Amino acid sequence: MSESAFEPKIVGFLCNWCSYRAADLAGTARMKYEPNIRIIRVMCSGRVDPTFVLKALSLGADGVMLAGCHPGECHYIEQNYKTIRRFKMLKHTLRALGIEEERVRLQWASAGEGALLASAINEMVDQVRELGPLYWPGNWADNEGSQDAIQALPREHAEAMEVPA
Amino acid sequence: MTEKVGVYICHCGTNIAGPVDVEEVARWAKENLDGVVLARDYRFMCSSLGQELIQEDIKNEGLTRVVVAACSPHLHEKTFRTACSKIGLNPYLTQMASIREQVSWVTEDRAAATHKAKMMVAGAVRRVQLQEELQPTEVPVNPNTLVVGGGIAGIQAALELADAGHKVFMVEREPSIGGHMAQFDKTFPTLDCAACILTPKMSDVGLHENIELLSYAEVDSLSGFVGNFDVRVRKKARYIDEDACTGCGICIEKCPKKVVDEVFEAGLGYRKAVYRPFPQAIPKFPVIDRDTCIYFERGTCKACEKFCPTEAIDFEQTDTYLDLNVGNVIMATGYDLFDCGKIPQYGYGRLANVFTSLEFERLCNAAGPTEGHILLRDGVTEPQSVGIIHCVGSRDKQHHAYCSAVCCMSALKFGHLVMEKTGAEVYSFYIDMRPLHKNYEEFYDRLLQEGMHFIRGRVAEVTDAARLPGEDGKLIIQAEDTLIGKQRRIPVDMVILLGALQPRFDAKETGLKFGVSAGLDGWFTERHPKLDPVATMTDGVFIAGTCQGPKDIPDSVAQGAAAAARVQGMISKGTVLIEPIVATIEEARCSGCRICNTLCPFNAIEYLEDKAVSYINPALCKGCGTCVAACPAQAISGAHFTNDQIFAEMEGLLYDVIGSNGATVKSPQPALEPA
Amino acid sequence: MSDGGAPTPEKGKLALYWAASCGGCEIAVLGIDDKVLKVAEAFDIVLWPCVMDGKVRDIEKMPDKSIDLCLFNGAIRTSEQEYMAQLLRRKSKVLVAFGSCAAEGCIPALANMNTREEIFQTAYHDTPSTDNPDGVRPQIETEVPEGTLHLPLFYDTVKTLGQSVEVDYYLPGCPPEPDRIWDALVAILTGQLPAPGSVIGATTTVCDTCPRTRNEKKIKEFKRTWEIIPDPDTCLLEQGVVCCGIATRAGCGALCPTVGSPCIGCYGPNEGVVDFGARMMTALASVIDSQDPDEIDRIIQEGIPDPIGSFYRFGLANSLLRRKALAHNGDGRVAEPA
Amino acid sequence: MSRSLGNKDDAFLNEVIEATPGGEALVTCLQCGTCGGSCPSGPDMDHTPRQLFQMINAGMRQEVLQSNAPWYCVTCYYCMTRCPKQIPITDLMYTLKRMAVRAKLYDDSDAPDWSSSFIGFVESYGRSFEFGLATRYHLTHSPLRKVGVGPMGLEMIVKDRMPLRPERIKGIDQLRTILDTAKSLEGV
Amino acid sequence: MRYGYYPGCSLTGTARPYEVSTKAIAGPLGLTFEEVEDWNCCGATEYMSLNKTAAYALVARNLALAAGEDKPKDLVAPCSLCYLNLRKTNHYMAKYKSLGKMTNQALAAGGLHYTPGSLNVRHLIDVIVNDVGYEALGARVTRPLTGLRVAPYYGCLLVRPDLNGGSFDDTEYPTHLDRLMETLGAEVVDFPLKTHCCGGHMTQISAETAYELIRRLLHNAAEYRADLLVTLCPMCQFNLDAYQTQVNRHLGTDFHLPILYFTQMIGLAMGMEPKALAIGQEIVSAASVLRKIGTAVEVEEAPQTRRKRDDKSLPMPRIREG
Repeated sequence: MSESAFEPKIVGFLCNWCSYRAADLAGTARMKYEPNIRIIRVMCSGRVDPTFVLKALSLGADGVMLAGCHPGECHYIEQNYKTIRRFKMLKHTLRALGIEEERVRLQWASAGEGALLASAINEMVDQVRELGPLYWPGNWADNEGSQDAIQALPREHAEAMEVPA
Repeated sequence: MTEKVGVYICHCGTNIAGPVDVEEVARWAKENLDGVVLARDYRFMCSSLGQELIQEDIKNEGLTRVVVAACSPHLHEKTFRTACSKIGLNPYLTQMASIREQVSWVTEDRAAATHKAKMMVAGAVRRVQLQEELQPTEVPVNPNTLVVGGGIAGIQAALELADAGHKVFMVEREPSIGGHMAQFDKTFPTLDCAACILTPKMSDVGLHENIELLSYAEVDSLSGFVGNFDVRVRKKARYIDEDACTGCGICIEKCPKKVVDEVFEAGLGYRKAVYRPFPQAIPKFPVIDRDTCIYFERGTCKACEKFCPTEAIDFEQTDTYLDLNVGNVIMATGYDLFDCGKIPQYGYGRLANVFTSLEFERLCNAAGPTEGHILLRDGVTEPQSVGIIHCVGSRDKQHHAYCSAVCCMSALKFGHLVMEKTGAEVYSFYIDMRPLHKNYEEFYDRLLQEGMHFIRGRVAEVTDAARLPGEDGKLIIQAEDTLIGKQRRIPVDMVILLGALQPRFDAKETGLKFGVSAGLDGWFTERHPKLDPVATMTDGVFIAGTCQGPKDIPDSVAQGAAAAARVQGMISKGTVLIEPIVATIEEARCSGCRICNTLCPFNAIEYLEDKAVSYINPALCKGCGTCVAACPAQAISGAHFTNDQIFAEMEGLLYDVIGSNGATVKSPQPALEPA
Repeated sequence: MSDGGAPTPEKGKLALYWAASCGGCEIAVLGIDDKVLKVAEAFDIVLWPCVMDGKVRDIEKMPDKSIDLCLFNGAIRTSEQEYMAQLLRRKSKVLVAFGSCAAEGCIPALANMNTREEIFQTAYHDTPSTDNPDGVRPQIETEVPEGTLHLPLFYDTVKTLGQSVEVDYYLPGCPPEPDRIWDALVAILTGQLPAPGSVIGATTTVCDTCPRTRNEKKIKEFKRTWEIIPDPDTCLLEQGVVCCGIATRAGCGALCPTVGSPCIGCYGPNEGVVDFGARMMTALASVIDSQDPDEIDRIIQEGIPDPIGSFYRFGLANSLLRRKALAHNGDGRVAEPA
Repeated sequence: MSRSLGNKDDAFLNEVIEATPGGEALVTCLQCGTCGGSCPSGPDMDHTPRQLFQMINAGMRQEVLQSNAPWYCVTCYYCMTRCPKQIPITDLMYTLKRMAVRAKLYDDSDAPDWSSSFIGFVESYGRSFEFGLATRYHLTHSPLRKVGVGPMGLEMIVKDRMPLRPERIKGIDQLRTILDTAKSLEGV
Repeated sequence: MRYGYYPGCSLTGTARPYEVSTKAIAGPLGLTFEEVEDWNCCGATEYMSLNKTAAYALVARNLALAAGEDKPKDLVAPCSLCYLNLRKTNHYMAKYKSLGKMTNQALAAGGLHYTPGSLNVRHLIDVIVNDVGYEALGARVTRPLTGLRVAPYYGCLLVRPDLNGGSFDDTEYPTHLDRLMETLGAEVVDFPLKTHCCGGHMTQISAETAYELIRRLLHNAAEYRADLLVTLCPMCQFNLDAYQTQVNRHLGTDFHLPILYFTQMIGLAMGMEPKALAIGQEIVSAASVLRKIGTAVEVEEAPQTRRKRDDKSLPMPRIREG
């Protein structure tokens, strides 16, 4: 494969009140940004379970963006502070698993910050493109030659191990 | 999966159909996505014909799920939900894909746009099949309303409701209602006397049979939900028996202790330790200020008690608590004035004759400390020249980035009053003049004609360090006159600082108490900046006046009335539907670990000691899903945003990575692109 | 379980197997005490390498589905284990992933934080006790004068039984508690079973059976067990100790927290949970008592120095990400279209 | 979102922003005049800082770089501290000085020459040298004024406050290497 | 208390009295200064006018030399201009990543590296009022400066720019020097121009501009009947002291205001000999005003706090703390 052909696939979780509206605004303002992000709407960034991020990566996404209201501006008063904590905890774990910093990003974008969101998406796509594919399932897809080795066993049993009566 | 999904791709004229090959998206969805029984593209899905198209298909083809790929759900989700429910399909069985805002308007390459649209449709199709029927719950609305704050916005709201025949509880922190407006002398641009137009409304509130006025009181706690709030109000001890007091004022007269009045007189005048902020105060009962009263300080005095003709003084009084039940809450908690001392170069607090706008209002007010004479801090000398500085703390990233909206007009009003009362020269230093409303520009024109000087330039500093002839003994205002491009020094006798309007010092705490969020600048956040300006994210809690942002009296009154109208609507309807997008705890799975207990800012989660499990009150839950994401036992599920629904959407969005069967495939997307 | 007088139904066939695991599960089976006799009443044991002699080729020769119940413990870390899993799957009517290793990888799967190469390097070179001057490494095939010798292939990534073959039921625990084993056996024998693929066990978590008092939680600092002497009556987590009881399936009777030791999660996640670690991460993060990003960072970095060990001690193989990134990941990837 | 689309004038603006740490704030200038009002040498400037910013916005390169304003900057930082938009005005003044010198557009040479005399000593000795600086600079620039301040200089020497010999640091070669590298990195 | 010490060029020349008095009081106050080895000029206000990156690299060399495991974390500069340049470079290198990177690339050419933020750059007065403290200082006063009317003059660069709230005192109306002088027993005038500009390098390139700025300061201090100005910056001291005669001649004024360093004042109050503090090296002699010290001077009556019956004056605003 040629590296230039790689287009990252990024899953975005955007809160309904700020970031999703920022995406609406980016659209209304016709701000062009990279098509690599695919957005899931959640009511609050506080809904984003670390499982969602892990799931996206395990499915083969190359990056995940979480976006929500700025701290102190949450429509649910203070839930995005929980997002900060979970995000930091998750990153702590992802770091241990060898996943690069740039692949999972927390971005604040208020409803008025379409441009900010668009540029954050562009920046992230650039960074992940630079890193190359993650393709997490490839980490275990093969287990190098396991099929051959398994098939060798019954053959061996049949041949070598059978003691003539 | 046995669901029958109908997919509709909207052209939105050429908005979508231009950058996205909509026919191709529809064809692809029909051919590739499990569960899709039909996929159509149509010019305008939101038109009545478009909606009928869906309804026909539900009827004729037996669709059980509907996906509309069009604009943002914020625009038309409601439209399509309603269309489906009209024909008998539960509205929560629809899903939108925002292929206009997120695809056609933001993507340059047509192939990439078409591909992204397909993936988004795949996500919606996967998700919609797992969506469940939901029913909003209906609860009755208590017709009583709590109004917090007795400034002009709160007064307006209370009177509107009371006049319509509904019971209102008004809670006011200070001993009297009236708010900032009661401190003002005149109002712009009409120059009406503020008291003349405000006090009749205040006494209406005081006398209204439907209004129960709780002054010198604060809301202690609020719980419950729209239609049914429980409020606990703390009535601070007045040390005056309200039933016995006639409001004659002898206690005030006899009180030997005089202190600076930091609130009503803005620190510019004095009051007694037992006081009524101003003669027309509503209610009429005075308050004994425990912190300054000689009796409370030293244990002797009681002059007020000796002279009170009705034995209304009660030094033994304590704070009392009142429990109320209301259906709705209107918050009109107002603003604080910016602390002008935070900009030391303007000399406030150091240079005697630098005043704040609120101090100046009191100076001008016939009922104020100088009986309406505009005098310097010595209390004797009339100024011969006055400088007015705009934007003190406003439009300044170091303090408040926003414009305080009222200062330009205040400056004009002050200029007029100074010239009228003293004949002094008036200089106004502004960045931009913003006389924005009806008859405001005309007022500006009038002041120009009256001879007020306007210098376009933000003041650099105010100093008493004279260095040029004519500066000795004056305050010198130094600024660049930006229209000339030269630095100027204007010596004046008095400087008025138009301090910014800023959120109440305790706004954050108040917001938490009422479940109302605030923006970075600290003002309470409305539900929608344009289309829902007085509602908040908490159903049944409305905001009016300056607690939502800087505004002048007409706008505050309009918001007070608007909030009242919203409440009346709720009362008239009698019941409210509560959004079914809430979280629930499956009791059998809950181990009562109590992780979730502190997570809900709306106090929807309670711990049931007897069952040792946690419980979510659906009426209080706002559906944010934070607890759902937190539950370590995964005992909490969030309706309409379940894990499975979100996983399904994710799998659809990554269709090009994982293929149709959900298992990750190694060859990402070759078959997907049109050749 | 038939009583003496009734006619004895035809005995079922039972197999027990041991893959990548410590052997504790084998002992746990014996933990059911005299009830093991009842097991013997109900079943003929056709394979139990730990206890009795047996030959794989005998199993290979049995007709498919001729074993009624197979209790398989241990994770899959070699080709031989995977072969045995496939074989026993084919021959068994009911295959049970017995114990944490088979169910979710357990301690052996912590090896997924390393590669085969790193493990061999440690085991055959780096450890001080290793004396291996020739640098010998295990080979799959070795030619000797007598012919070719074979060793199973050692995998890079440890798998759970469920990731290798279809599993009917899971019995978690490290090891499973004897009472739960017995409950499961009864359920199997009486046919009172949940849907295939599910866990035989509770649907709530350890807190449910923990005697400690629980309150609202706000945590300012996570503590290691040696850092405090916990109050005997209060929830350990509230005292800052990372206790996995909140997320761990009930079944053990809260043995560890009862005696003052935090739950480490051996019973795996609750029903329906896809990633145990995620549940721990999100729950703990949610109750950190700070809104200051730097302080939050500090609390996490200092309090949880080893997130994998804390959150994935038993479930790494069964987690969504399964292992640490391989340096050579991407080998199997196919070019993306332009 | 590039700001420069379709505006030919922005080249100069962008150049100024690029050369100034935090310079992006320049585009948010309110034209309020706090800078010009606060400036101790404001009355001597041909354009106040605020005007220069508007001229930069208008792309008036020649006029801006010929302005005396940056050279009258006393670096008191009043403007920068008071600016309601937190524009790094003092840093922008430095930028304009550098650009003016490089473009050879500022014709009153006193100020730039004072700077370069100063820098000359720093680059030769690693330290400034007041006596040398005073004599060299004043002899070339304002011999008359030198006479005026002469007695003061003498008094400084008498009061032991003006060493007559410069001190050279040990690592002067290292310093020069660092400075040369910095200059080449900046493309000077 | 150990500190890294960056004297700067002025302290080896025009500001020798500052250096001498700083060294004189350091020991008794328990301050140990370790001079940065082979430090170079900070570039003053000049280097930046011609080269940006080189100007930061020039300063950063000093930071790199001052930083190190075994070296004190606090770097003290008595000169406000040096203090500003060191502080600003420290701050900007961290805040503007590309600047930080380029500066370090330049340093690398000289075999050096500096991690921004690894040092705390502090002004001498910060150390004295915050680390030594008013109380400890007050306890050492043996010859209170009673009767001396002092105008505390801060100048610009001690408090400005703010650098994200990193300023040592208020940017417009600092008070630490005021309080310090009060601690020494002096009578402090509320000097309105305390943070105004002394003219900076304008004395060199546009004397008229500078003379006017100097005149303003002297005029205002004289208006307030100050006996002398106390300063903490060599540039301020030099401009006000050395150019005072020029200003008088040029503008027809007649100022005679001695300009002393705060360190000299501390030394005096601690009972040190004027000569040991290099007093006498100032151009405008302080000899006559210093005679006041120790002489009994009538203390002005405290202003009436009680409000007179016929007093119509309005209360002054209450100033909120912080």
